[in-house]
Amino acid sequence: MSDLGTLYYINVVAMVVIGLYIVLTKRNVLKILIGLDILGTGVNLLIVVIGYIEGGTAPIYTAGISPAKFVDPLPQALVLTAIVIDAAVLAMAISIAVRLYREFGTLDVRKMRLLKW
Amino acid sequence: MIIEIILTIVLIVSLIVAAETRDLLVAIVALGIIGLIVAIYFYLLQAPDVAMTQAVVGISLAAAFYILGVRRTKRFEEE
Amino acid sequence: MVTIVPSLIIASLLGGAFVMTAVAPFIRRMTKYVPSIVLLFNVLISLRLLLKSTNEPVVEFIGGWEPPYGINLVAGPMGSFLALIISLIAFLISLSFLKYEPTVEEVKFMILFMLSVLGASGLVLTGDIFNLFVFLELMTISAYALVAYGRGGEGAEAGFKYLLAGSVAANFYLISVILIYASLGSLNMADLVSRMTMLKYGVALASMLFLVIGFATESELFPLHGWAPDVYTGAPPSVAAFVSGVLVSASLYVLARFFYTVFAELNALRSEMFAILMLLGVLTAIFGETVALVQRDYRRMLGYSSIGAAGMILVGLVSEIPYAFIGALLLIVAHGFAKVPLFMMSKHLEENYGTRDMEKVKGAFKANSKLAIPLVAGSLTILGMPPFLGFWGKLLLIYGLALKYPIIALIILLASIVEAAYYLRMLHRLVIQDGELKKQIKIDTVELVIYYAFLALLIILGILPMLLSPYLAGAFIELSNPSFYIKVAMGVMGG
Amino acid sequence: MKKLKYVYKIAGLAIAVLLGYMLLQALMEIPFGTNRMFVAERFIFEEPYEVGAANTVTAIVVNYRGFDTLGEVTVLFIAATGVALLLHRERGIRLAPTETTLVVKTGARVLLPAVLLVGLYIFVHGHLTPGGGFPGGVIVASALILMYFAYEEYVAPRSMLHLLEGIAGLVFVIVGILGIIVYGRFLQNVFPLGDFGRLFSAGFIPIVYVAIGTKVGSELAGIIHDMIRRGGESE
Repeated sequence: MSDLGTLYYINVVAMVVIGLYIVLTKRNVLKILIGLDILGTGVNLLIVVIGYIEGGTAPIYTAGISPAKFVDPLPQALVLTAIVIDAAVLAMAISIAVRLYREFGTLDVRKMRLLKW
Repeated sequence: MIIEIILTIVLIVSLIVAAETRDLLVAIVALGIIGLIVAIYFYLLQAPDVAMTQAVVGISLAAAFYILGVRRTKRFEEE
Repeated sequence: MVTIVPSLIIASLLGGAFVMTAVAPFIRRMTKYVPSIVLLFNVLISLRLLLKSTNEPVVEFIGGWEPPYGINLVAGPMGSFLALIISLIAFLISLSFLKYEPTVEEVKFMILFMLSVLGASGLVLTGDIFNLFVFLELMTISAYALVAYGRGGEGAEAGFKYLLAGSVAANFYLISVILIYASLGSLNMADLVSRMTMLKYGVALASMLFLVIGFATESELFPLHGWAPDVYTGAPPSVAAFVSGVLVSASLYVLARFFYTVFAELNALRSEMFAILMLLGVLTAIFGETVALVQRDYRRMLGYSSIGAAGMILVGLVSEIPYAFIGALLLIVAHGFAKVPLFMMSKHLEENYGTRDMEKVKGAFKANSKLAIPLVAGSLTILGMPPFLGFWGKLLLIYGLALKYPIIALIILLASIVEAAYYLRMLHRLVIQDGELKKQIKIDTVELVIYYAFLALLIILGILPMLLSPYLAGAFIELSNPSFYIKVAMGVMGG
Repeated sequence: MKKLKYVYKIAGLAIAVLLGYMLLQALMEIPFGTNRMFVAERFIFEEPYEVGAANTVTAIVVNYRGFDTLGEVTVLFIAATGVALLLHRERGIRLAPTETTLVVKTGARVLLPAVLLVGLYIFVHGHLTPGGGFPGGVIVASALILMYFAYEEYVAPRSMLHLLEGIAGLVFVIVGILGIIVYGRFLQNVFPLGDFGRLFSAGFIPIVYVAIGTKVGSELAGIIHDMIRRGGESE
């Protein structure tokens, strides 16, 4: 376990924890979505960190670089998918938030009580 | 290593700002900084494709969505 | 000649959705037929796959890359059985689109409905854990929009809650996937089975816990069910039925698939997790059925009843007893089929009386025997009365459980009795009791067709459950016998 | 009431920290920076012969795991459709019409082709350089945002966007079905691999990336359009 790895893991865990904290405790719809975004970004970072190999190079064939030094390309492919999915969820969430604001005149989830929890 | 330590500190500060500010636009800017730092991490971790997608989709596009959302609703969190 | 492969289900739904988008601005009227045609095609394809599944199950290597390198779709007995049920429910729901001249929004609604079906079908067929994440997102993201399309604030609120719970759950599942990949370097379920022993204890525990939290949320298990009652109340009726009958069942399947097949080699941890899941299931059943007892809102009552049913199904799925497992599968079918007419009937209450409060609509269906028959039949199915399919489900579930866990069997039996109490009370209010309401409800033929089609299916399968038995037994073998699954998924058998 | 709020906050924080601790515990058992590739080895070493793209990530995204990408494209399609579905009831004028000067308008007109070209370049060269369909599509869509900033009366041709996204999606599906027809397997490559490192190489990757780029571009343009305009006009 190198120090660099610990540092990256701390980054990941900080993002996951704060993201979850925002989602669980904040009352503003858009703020909750920001928390969700932070959580998702943290997970994405984790995926790329997992694929890194010390001293590796980007997995693109270029003259003078041996493919034996490539970092793991598969997690990178997965992250590309995950980033786009996060953006799609965000777009959908924002439009739901806009509708919530129109229906309730507020973004505070405490004041939306048509349906009991 | 030094770069990563500085970035980690900035990231954690931005996380706290994003969590605690009542001004949503400030939170969005903080989120943008977080996204940017993560994009730099992606670049450092030898993932240029991901860094590019993160910069374009994860930062710019997400910020655009948030700002459009804020403009159609409210900028400040209620007490 | 195109060979019958599972991806045809995916491709036809996608193609249909894209065609609808492209032509909708120009010839909107024709688009309403697309979902029904495509879904009927899917019913036929999945029926064909199911018939082949016991002898020579079809496995497709997408892109021609064999596992573990590529993604495979596995149409074993389990996957194709669920795919058939999903297509069938979706096809019958899609018939209800035929009655309108669709507006721009209704076209979009149909497209999203098809894509949600696509997600659910892919979820039960895929043999790759990351691909499963993609299909999970497909299924749930389109469901968020469908739910939020419900009327006024209720719909938007329910959609938001669902989105929140669903996205956090999906992220947890993704953490679990990446922890597994980080240790084992592979994403294919069949390939992972034998490598699982290389998993370190902490990693295995964390990935299992994140998986359980994620999918317990998706399958509305207590105490993570927070989104579910609201979705069942706020969503459009057909969507509520779809979420209850299809999305939840598909999520429950994923839990079973992981803990039976993928984690099969991690015996000690796995049996602890089975105990936790069993406990969750029992708690969910108790909680759902008790809370349903005090509901006055027709749809909220059905919603809590769905939560209770999810608990019962989970108990059966994770019990490792063949009878109980098969009973749970039958309950998935019975519950999915019966809840669609029941949920869709709430529309008549809302449209004709402006409320769903059962105290205020006493005798609502008394003068409408055409509606009362499917209502009574659907309720009796859920109660587990013969000659409906639900009878066999409940019977096998409780009998199977009694063999090994008599106390749990007793609890499930008690929960069923509570269930009977409130369903009978509901029937009494709506069908038997005299109210001031004597209104003749206008019913669309298409809706009647849907109700009676489900009714017919429930009776036919209830009288002839042996039609399903080879596939149900096959499903249990496929799940509980990893070496069989590996053979199927790697294409050694048939394919 | 105030006390309750703190209880709630602390409980939320406790759950978050607990889950984070669990994750950290698991991560401590996963050494950082070591090579643990199993499946990926083949992707790296065999890819030039099997897929023929210089960019290994692209080869995985579009070919080995093309099915995921099809799903990903569909997720974005769902988002575009869902946003349009949910925001349709808002009738009225465009949100925040912009007052712009001649400089901005001229600038936009000059920049527009350049932005479109950059986007196009990125998604056409996806199999050779970093980037690909998604970033390329986003850049194409940003051209539309530019138009919105510059011209207050600008309205995107929504039906054309729908047609484009539908057709682009169909191209992807048809490429997949060609695989079924020829080999009985969805998304199997039926196009020649060509010379390694050239523009027209790597089988169906350029075709699929152009389809993805077009689709992503038109979808995001649609989403932005639906969010900025209050969706009043009929289509």
